[in-house]
This record gives sequence, C-alpha cells and structure tokens, in this order.
Amino acid sequence: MKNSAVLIIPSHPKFLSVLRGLTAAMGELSGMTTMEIEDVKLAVDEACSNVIKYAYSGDEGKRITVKFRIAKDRFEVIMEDTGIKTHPEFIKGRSLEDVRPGGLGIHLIKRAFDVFAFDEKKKKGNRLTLIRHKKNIKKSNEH
Amino acid sequence: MKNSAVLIIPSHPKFLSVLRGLTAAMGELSGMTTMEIEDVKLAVDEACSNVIKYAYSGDEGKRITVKFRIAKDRFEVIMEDTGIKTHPEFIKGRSLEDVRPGGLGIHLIKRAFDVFAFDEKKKKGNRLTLIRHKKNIKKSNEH
Amino acid sequence: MNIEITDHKGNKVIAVSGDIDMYSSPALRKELLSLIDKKAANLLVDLSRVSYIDSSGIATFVEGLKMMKAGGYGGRLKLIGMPEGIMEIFRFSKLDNIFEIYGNVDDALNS
Amino acid sequence: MNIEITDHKGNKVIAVSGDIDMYSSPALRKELLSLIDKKAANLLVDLSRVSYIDSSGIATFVEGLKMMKAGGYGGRLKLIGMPEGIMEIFRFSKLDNIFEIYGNVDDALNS
Ligand SMILES: Nc1ncnc2c1ncn2[C@@H]1O[C@H](COP(=O)(O)OP(=O)(O)O)[C@@H](O)[C@H]1O
Ligand SMILES: Nc1ncnc2c1ncn2[C@@H]1O[C@H](COP(=O)(O)OP(=O)(O)O)[C@@H](O)[C@H]1O
Repeated sequence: MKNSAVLIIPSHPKFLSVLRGLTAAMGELSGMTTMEIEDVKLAVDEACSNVIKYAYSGDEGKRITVKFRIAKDRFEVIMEDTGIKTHPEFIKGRSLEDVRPGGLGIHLIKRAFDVFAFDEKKKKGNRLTLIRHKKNIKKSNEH
Repeated sequence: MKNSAVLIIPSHPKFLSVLRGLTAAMGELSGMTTMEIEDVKLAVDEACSNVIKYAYSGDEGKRITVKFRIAKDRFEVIMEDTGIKTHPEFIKGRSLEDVRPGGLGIHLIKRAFDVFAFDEKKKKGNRLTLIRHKKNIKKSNEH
Repeated sequence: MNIEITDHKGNKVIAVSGDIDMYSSPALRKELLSLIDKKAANLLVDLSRVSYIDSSGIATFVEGLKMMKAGGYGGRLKLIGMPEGIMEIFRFSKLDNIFEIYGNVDDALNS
Repeated sequence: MNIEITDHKGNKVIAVSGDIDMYSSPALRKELLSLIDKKAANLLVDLSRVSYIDSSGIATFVEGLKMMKAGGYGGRLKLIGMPEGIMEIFRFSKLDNIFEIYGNVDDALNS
C-alpha cells in the first residue's frame, strides 16, 4: 500500500470536512499547487455528497470508503459505498446555461478528474474511480 | 460507526502530514479550539512517529491504522500496528531537566491526552488508546 | 460555517464565514429564505470570510435569487467581497453574470 | 518544509518554512550540521514561517546546539522570529532558557 491511504467515514454530511482535510493533505503530498488542491478537494467533496444523496438516499448511518493513491503520473481516488446501485447512464450535469439549483456537482468533478468511472462489476453498492493525470497542462491553464 | 473515522496509512514518515490533516479535521468537528487542535495534532503525530521508529524499526512499507471517535465527553484515538510488541514499562520520556535530543514525544502525547494505554491483550502488534476528556479545564489552562 | 446578520443603513447584511458545504448550507438557506419572506429590499451577502463553497452552497444562492425574483417586490440579492477562489467557481458555473457581485457594501448600495 | 540559506552581514541565516516533522527534519539536520562543520560563528535560524514542529525538529535544534558548543570555536546558534505556537512547545519542553531566542535578525546580531 505504498503511497496510498484509505479513509472510512460515516455517510453523514458533517464528515465531508474531514474528507476534504485528508484530500488536501494527499494533494499536497502528491505535489499539487494550492489551486489544484482546491479543485480536487471540491471534486472529491461533490462525489461524496452524491453518494450520501443518491446511493444512501440521505441515510447518515452508512459508511463510505475512500482510497487515495499517488502515482508518478496520476492522482487516484476510489470511492466505495454499499448503497443503491448507480446507473451511470442517468448521471448528467445540467447544461450550464440552464440556471437552476443543482446539477453542478458532476461538472466540478469532471473539471478536476480526467477519469470518472463506475465499476460495473461491483456486486453490491458502488465503486467510483476518479483519476487525475499529472502535467495536465490544458486543465490547469483553464482557469 | 457514527462519529468515528478510520485512516489507514503506510508507515512512511511522509504520511505524518496526512495524519495531521485528518486529526485537525476531526478535532475541529469535535469542537476543539485552534490551540487544542494544535496540541492534539502534535500528540497524534508523536505517537505515530514512535510506531514507525519502534514498532516497525523504520520499515516504511508497513501499515498503521488510526481510528478516531468523537463522543460527547471525550476525543478518542486508537492506533494499531502489526510490528514489534511494545513494552509499556520501558516507555518513559526523559526528565525535562536533562537536555538532550529525543525523549520529548511521550511528554507531548501525555500533555494532550489523559489516557495513554497499550492493549495488553492484542496478540500481534500494538493497539494504543489515547483519550482526551472534554472540559479538561486544568489541561487547557496550563499553557 | 457561521452566519451573522447585521443592519447597514436599513439594509440586511448576511456575513457568512467558514465552509459552505452540504452540511452547513441548509442553515444558510433557512436564513436567506426567511429574510426573503420578510421582503428584504436589498439583501447583501458578505462572502469575504468564506473559505470554501461547494455546489450545495451555490445552489442555495441560485434558489435565493429565484425566490427573490419570484417575490415580485423588486428585492435585490447582492453578493459582496467574494474571494477569488469562490469567484472562480461562479465563473466556471457561468453564474458570474447571473448574480449581482460587488467588491464591498458601499459599492453594492450605490448600484 | 523548505530551507533557504542566505548571508546577512557575514552571518549565515537559515530560513525554514513549512512543517518540521520526522519526514523533513533530517534535511534540516544535514544543513545545520554542515554549517556547524564549517565553523559558522553566528548561525541564525529564522523560524518565522514554520507552521509546525514536532519533537524530531526540536531534537534537531538541541543536537545542533550541542555540536556547536562541542566545536569549541565560540559559535552561537540563535533562533529568531519564533511563532507563538512553536515558542509554546519550547517553553513546555523547558528549552526556552537553553536556546538564545530573538525577535529578529538585528536583535540577534546586536546581542
Ligand atoms: N452517485 C450517484 N448515484 C446516482 N445518481 C447520481 C450520482 N451522482 C449523480 N447522480 C445523478 O446525476 C445528477 C447530477 O449530479 P450533480 O451534477 O452532482 O448535481 P445534483 O446532485 O446537484 O443534482 C443528479 O441529479 C443525479 O440524478
Ligand atoms: N510505540 C513505542 N514502542 C516501543 N517503545 C516506545 C514507543 N514509544 C516510545 N517508546 C520508548 O520510549 C522512549 C521515549 O519516547 P519519546 O518520548 O517519544 O522520545 P524519543 O522517541 O525521541 O526517544 C523511546 O526512546 C522508546 O524507548
């Protein structure tokens, strides 16, 4: 488990700050800039918020497992839950032109991570893999 | 697992910052002041440094499990390793009058936590329990 | 997150500090909607001490803006003192032109 | 942790920033001992941008002080700009009277 860390938290929104704290520390360890860390922290928070809202339908007593892996060429986050199966084909952020509450999370996740993929083979619950490639010059210049 | 979180990290000193990041977030969640958080962060870092140095003799490829639990009356940290059995009777900080490098860690741990106890029943490796009681007015006024 | 509500020349100023996320945004939503219910004419939200905002926080402001417009009493929601990191998320979300955003309270009131 | 070494009126100033822990303190130790090896007369360590120090960092300074005294060339180790949180740990460890501690570079040099 070299260069990886695992965090297990309850599916309660108050633990989002704990997940953000760990994400920031892992981002710093991987050599990200402060701005990159902010983007990644927000993305991981959004993915976890969605697990609480959709996979667990707001049930605050379940658990969420988040694995971080730092590799030379990428930063990987794997988020697992034991909740309702997600149908990736229904996940869609709203058009940014269509101003209304909600629908921004997926955009913020995909802004920070190049890969956003659910493991179709997982039997119970969900496993979401997020991968951010390093030296992604295009992404980091975007804003 | 309500109000608790678990972190698993490699026994590499570069993960101490990750553990500190999580400790600070848990301390904040438990309602500690900034100063209390600093003390607790330092204490948890010292305990983990000792696991790397003594239980794992500096081997950076093992794992350390840290469980945090926030209760109404206390803040609990349980640190587990699979390394060399610790003999609590040999753990002793140096006298503060005897100025030399080392021997401060235990003092810094005991300053922040009221309970510092190794689980004698654990078969392989160690389980250290740290408990800080809330409203410990004496401790927080000491400095 | 912490919320402080003050009066500035007859206008309500909601000063938010700390992190606005899925855990804290419901409290912000409650304050915002209750002031809109009372038909606050100028509702200024001071974001200068906000360290973090996620999409639930953004959604709260979008909802507040919609409610204010739906109220039909000419009330205006103004965001002030937005830190650059947060402004950047509003820009990314194409909301920087939807909200009235000002540097400080006086700029917001003189507009 | 980051280390910058500069010259101030012929004196070496080691400016440390960030976190000094078991991971980073070996690099600090190396710099410190190498300057002591070169018999630096006044060795100033600027701690004003240090955000965290653990017992391995403290041990590094205690070792530096001992080496300097053992060198017998009259060199002095001076700690400057210590943030309150770090000063507090030195006090707790009863090291605040063992080290020469100054507010800034000029105070340290004029002493
Ligand atoms: N983990 C998930 N499981 C199931 N559905 C999801 C998940 N994440 C997102 N979705 C779906 O995708 C939509 C867009 O998600 P998002 O952009 O985060 O916005 P929001 O959650 O605010 O609606 C959600 O409304 C939901 O229908
Ligand atoms: N987890 C541990 N396992 C075994 N021995 C330990 C452990 N923690 C501390 N010790 C012993 O207690 C002594 C004092 O520890 P500490 O105050 O942290 O200072 P230091 O590690 O700098 O010597 C150590 O030198 C060591 O002999």
